[in-house]
Amino acid sequence: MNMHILGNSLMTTVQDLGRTGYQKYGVNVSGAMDPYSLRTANRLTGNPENAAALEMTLMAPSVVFDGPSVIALAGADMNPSAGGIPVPMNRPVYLPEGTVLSFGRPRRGCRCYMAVSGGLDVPSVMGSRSTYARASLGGFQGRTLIKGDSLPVGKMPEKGKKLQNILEKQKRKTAWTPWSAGIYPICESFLFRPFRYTEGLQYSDFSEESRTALERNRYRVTVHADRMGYRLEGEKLHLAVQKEMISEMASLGTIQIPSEGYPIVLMAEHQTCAGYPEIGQIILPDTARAAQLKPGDTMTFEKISLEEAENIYIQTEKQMRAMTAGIDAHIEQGGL
Amino acid sequence: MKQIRRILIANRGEIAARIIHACREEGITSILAYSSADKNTLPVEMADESVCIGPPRADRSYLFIPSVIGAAKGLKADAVHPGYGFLAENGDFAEICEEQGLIFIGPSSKSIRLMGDKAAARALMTKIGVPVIPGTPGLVHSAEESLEAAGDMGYPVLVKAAAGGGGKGMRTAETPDELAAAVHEASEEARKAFGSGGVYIEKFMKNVHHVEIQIMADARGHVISLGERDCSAQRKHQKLIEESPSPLMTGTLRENMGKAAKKAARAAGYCGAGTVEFVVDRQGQFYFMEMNTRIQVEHPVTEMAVGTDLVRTMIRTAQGEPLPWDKDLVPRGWTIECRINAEDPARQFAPSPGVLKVYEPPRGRDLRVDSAMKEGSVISPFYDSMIAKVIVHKNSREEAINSMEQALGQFHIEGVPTTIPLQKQILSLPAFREGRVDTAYIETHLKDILQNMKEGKS
Amino acid sequence: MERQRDSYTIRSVGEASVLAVFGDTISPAVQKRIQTVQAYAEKRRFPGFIETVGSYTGLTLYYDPWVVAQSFPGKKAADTAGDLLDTYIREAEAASPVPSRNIHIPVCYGGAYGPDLEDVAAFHHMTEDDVIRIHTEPEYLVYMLGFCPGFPYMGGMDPHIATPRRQSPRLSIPAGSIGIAGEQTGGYPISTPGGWQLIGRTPVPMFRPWDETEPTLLQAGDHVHFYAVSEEEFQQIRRQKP
Amino acid sequence: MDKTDKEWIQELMNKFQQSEITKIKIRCGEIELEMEKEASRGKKSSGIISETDTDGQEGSQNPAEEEILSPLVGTFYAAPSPDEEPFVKEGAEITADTVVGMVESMKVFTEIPAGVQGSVQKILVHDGDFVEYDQPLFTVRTEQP
Repeated sequence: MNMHILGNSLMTTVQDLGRTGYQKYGVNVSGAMDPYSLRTANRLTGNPENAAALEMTLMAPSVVFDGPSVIALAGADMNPSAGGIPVPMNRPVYLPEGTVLSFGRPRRGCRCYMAVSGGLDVPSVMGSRSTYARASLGGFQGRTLIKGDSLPVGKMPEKGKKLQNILEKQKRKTAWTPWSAGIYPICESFLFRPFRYTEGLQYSDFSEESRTALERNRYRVTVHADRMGYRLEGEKLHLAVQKEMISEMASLGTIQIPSEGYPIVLMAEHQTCAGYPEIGQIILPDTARAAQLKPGDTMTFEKISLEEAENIYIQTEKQMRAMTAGIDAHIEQGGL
Repeated sequence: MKQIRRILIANRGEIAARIIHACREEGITSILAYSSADKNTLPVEMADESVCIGPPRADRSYLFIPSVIGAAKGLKADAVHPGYGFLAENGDFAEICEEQGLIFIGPSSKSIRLMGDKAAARALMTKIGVPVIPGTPGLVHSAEESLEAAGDMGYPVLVKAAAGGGGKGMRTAETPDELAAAVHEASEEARKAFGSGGVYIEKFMKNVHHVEIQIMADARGHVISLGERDCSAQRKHQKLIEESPSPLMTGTLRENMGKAAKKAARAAGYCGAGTVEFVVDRQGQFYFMEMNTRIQVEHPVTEMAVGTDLVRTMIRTAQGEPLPWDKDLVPRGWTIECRINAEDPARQFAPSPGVLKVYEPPRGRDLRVDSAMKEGSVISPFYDSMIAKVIVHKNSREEAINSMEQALGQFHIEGVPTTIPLQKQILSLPAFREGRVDTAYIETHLKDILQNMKEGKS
Repeated sequence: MERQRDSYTIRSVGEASVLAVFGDTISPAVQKRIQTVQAYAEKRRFPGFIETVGSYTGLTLYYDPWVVAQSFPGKKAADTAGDLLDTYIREAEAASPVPSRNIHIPVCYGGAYGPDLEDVAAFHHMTEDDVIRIHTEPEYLVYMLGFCPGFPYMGGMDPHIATPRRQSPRLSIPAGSIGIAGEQTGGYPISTPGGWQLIGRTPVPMFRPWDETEPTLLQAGDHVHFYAVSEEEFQQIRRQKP
Repeated sequence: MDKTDKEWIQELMNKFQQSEITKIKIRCGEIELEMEKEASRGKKSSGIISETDTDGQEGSQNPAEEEILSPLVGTFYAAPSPDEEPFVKEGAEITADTVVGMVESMKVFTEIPAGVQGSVQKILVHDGDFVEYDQPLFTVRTEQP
């Protein structure tokens, strides 16, 4: 079975959880910017968490499958609809063959993940199907998707077949389960909570004013916000003593301060090491949340201890595992 | 050490009542999760708190993990006791409890999964030098492989599901042409009941007793044996009568089997109450069958034989407490248990749900009746059909048998057929009285036993 | 999480990585030590170990806090990872150092291929040929790969041609460009934005994703020699390589 | 005997147990059921098994009022997400398909269909409350047919 891209889109790529083990060759992990949403969408279709799915940014393409399919949408709500009727988020949805799934303006969030039961069966490069467009690596021909592309879909797993059997019987052609799943709602009151960070490599080299400025000010996401990083605008930050940096490690969620003073938050396709001083490390669960911010949205920051950061990571993982077991139990139980 | 104050009990019937008793004695709040079919049952009245978690169908209540965990979290339980059956040996459930900060009163999910895969457990036992019943090292994947393996072992053979248990997913094959059907049926039954149909093949052991060793281990890996239970009086792998000690037992055999059981428990990194099942032949040679990573239905036999409370000990070891004994315990006197089920021997022991119009259990010293029934209680069609367990403890086997016959005689139940008449017959068999009942005896002599029963011989 | 040792310190960077820093000066000895510890660690992975990445003066260990916390109960994952990295470093001291490879790279300097050669020469008040001679003379040491797939950070450049980064980075640098920034020199295996001074270009592909075991021309610890080639030779070499 | 047969028998036994009937004999297809008990001093519910009597639920309901019971045990949510309006408010007109709330456990949110036509009279639980299976969540004034 194949998935056909019918419409244009802003920035749609094939992503999974990224390729690990190659950073020593300068190849970054890449992968979904909001991995929790990708994992949720995959689990909702009975896929393994690391199956390849679509990451769709701001303007999503309409798609059609040339066979019956079970899909799930998680992350940003982009007003999905099938054959004219609205389709819900965060739950398994059965699309009869030929049903066109289309999207509108995003109501909330910036990146939506569409998983299909069986996963997108594009070739794996260096252990991952994740697209790293800058090096034309992985995904579909190493690039963003355009109208007319058609991608192979893998063999549907057992759980996917079970879902299809249940949903096919419903009177509505495009059918979905009465249950949905997710560890956090992408809504204003949750999305714009402060972004928590731990001390960066050069935190103590920054001036006292800069360190308090980061905590007190709102920073706006500029249009230069893509899979490599989010450039922010707001109160400038400076080292106490200006010095040329030796290139050091840089990782997902690092808050870098180039000489101009405006912060950059490193995202999935960041360079594996860079030469700018680092004031903070946004915790990974909040870096995933940051991926749902659009240009023009504002960020506030809150410093926390390493111990708190670790606890939050582990709590979030526990919630994901509870959700996964919950989804599997509902699928096993006949989906109702 | 982790303090337990509130336990959610994810089970029903007599084991639920049993755990509620243990909670009372430990000063712990008992919270019973029940299905709407069990709303008016005794345990719901006994528990400190109770919560309805689903409709009668077990797969939407007692077996539906989100509802059990949802109830435990909602009512702020800090531990979950799974009892036996339902989720007791579900590795996923134990793992989710561990991850969601709920103390699972039982072994770790790793031990459950290891021992839950019967084929993997056998391989582990062979590795650590515990004798196993001759059989295929792992699962069989093709007809040729099964035929060849069965041919080497010699018929009859027993086809067993790796994920099987409680007599489910098992078929015997007397001859090569019966093998294919046996493999198919066992695999299908296991796939439906446990979600996985992998099967392996074991030699069908003749003239052997089913002897299981009760072990208890604490979080520091300290393991002791609490003696054996002989459960040979069974029909289609369903136990009817259990006793401790076993008529076959000698001091050295008990020591050797105890050592093997403790070795198995340590290899599985075991914590809590567990049972290692063996078959023992006439020459006193024993072979590992499987390990049950739960409190067993017949645990009261050991409790009265060695004088302890296994359920309370389970709760304490789950809080990290060390074992209260440092030496193995040995059964004293003689203990016998009969499981009274609502089954109609005249209709191939079909479970017979119904209402207990009359329910008057026997009373007396050295006599214990574990049950959750009272007059008017309903034996529901949705779950097992157990009414009660009668346990007697006397100085000698002779006295114990007579005392059990007397107790069964006084047990007055009306409204549903029971297994009491059958058990009375078995107790009166010369073979039973002389301790010669092996695992096949009841099955092969069933026609005569039922005939005598009809003529009201007992 | 901090571990102070006489020749290195270990600290957490975020909740999912720990970094060992071996002093604050770039030196071949430190590079060889990092390379040896990395090789040693990659052969003794613990549950939750994801990967290690070397840099000029440090070695980063990425781990999954959930898996580490589960596999080493009763201890903070950051402490476990820090202690394990500490153990790798101490045990690697007894291990034999990893041998280095020699790589020769042809470069066509200046003109369209090296747009900033003129600025660099002007900055140091010397001719473009002087810069080329000084750049091709030494044996360079690849300290690490970073910035983008296959991009080598090399040391051993003659300080006489050290030049600060451009004030604002170019949005697109052609693949194969060779550049200078501060005291470092390196090559761009793919076209990407960057702030380095571009002095030439090589026809040899520095990134080869089709080869999973050796996806890059250079690796940390390699000894590199640049040699100048004419534009014709540049085209001729480019045609040989796929 | 498949699951629906079992459900039917279970229903019948529960009702027989709470009713004043002392003896009942039923044959349906190949299922034969005979039940008998003394006139137990059981519950005082009316002599006949009333249609709206759900699982021995014998509250003082007038016929024009129905209850929506929770289909699951878990946490009740009155709105699709923290920022949005509740699914229904008191007085709202609803049909059988209207979603009136959600019950969550283990991060899976199951919608609660009204299952009855009418208008929401009273909302008996708050957002975030823990609810049992079969626990009344709403009372609905049903349309007079």
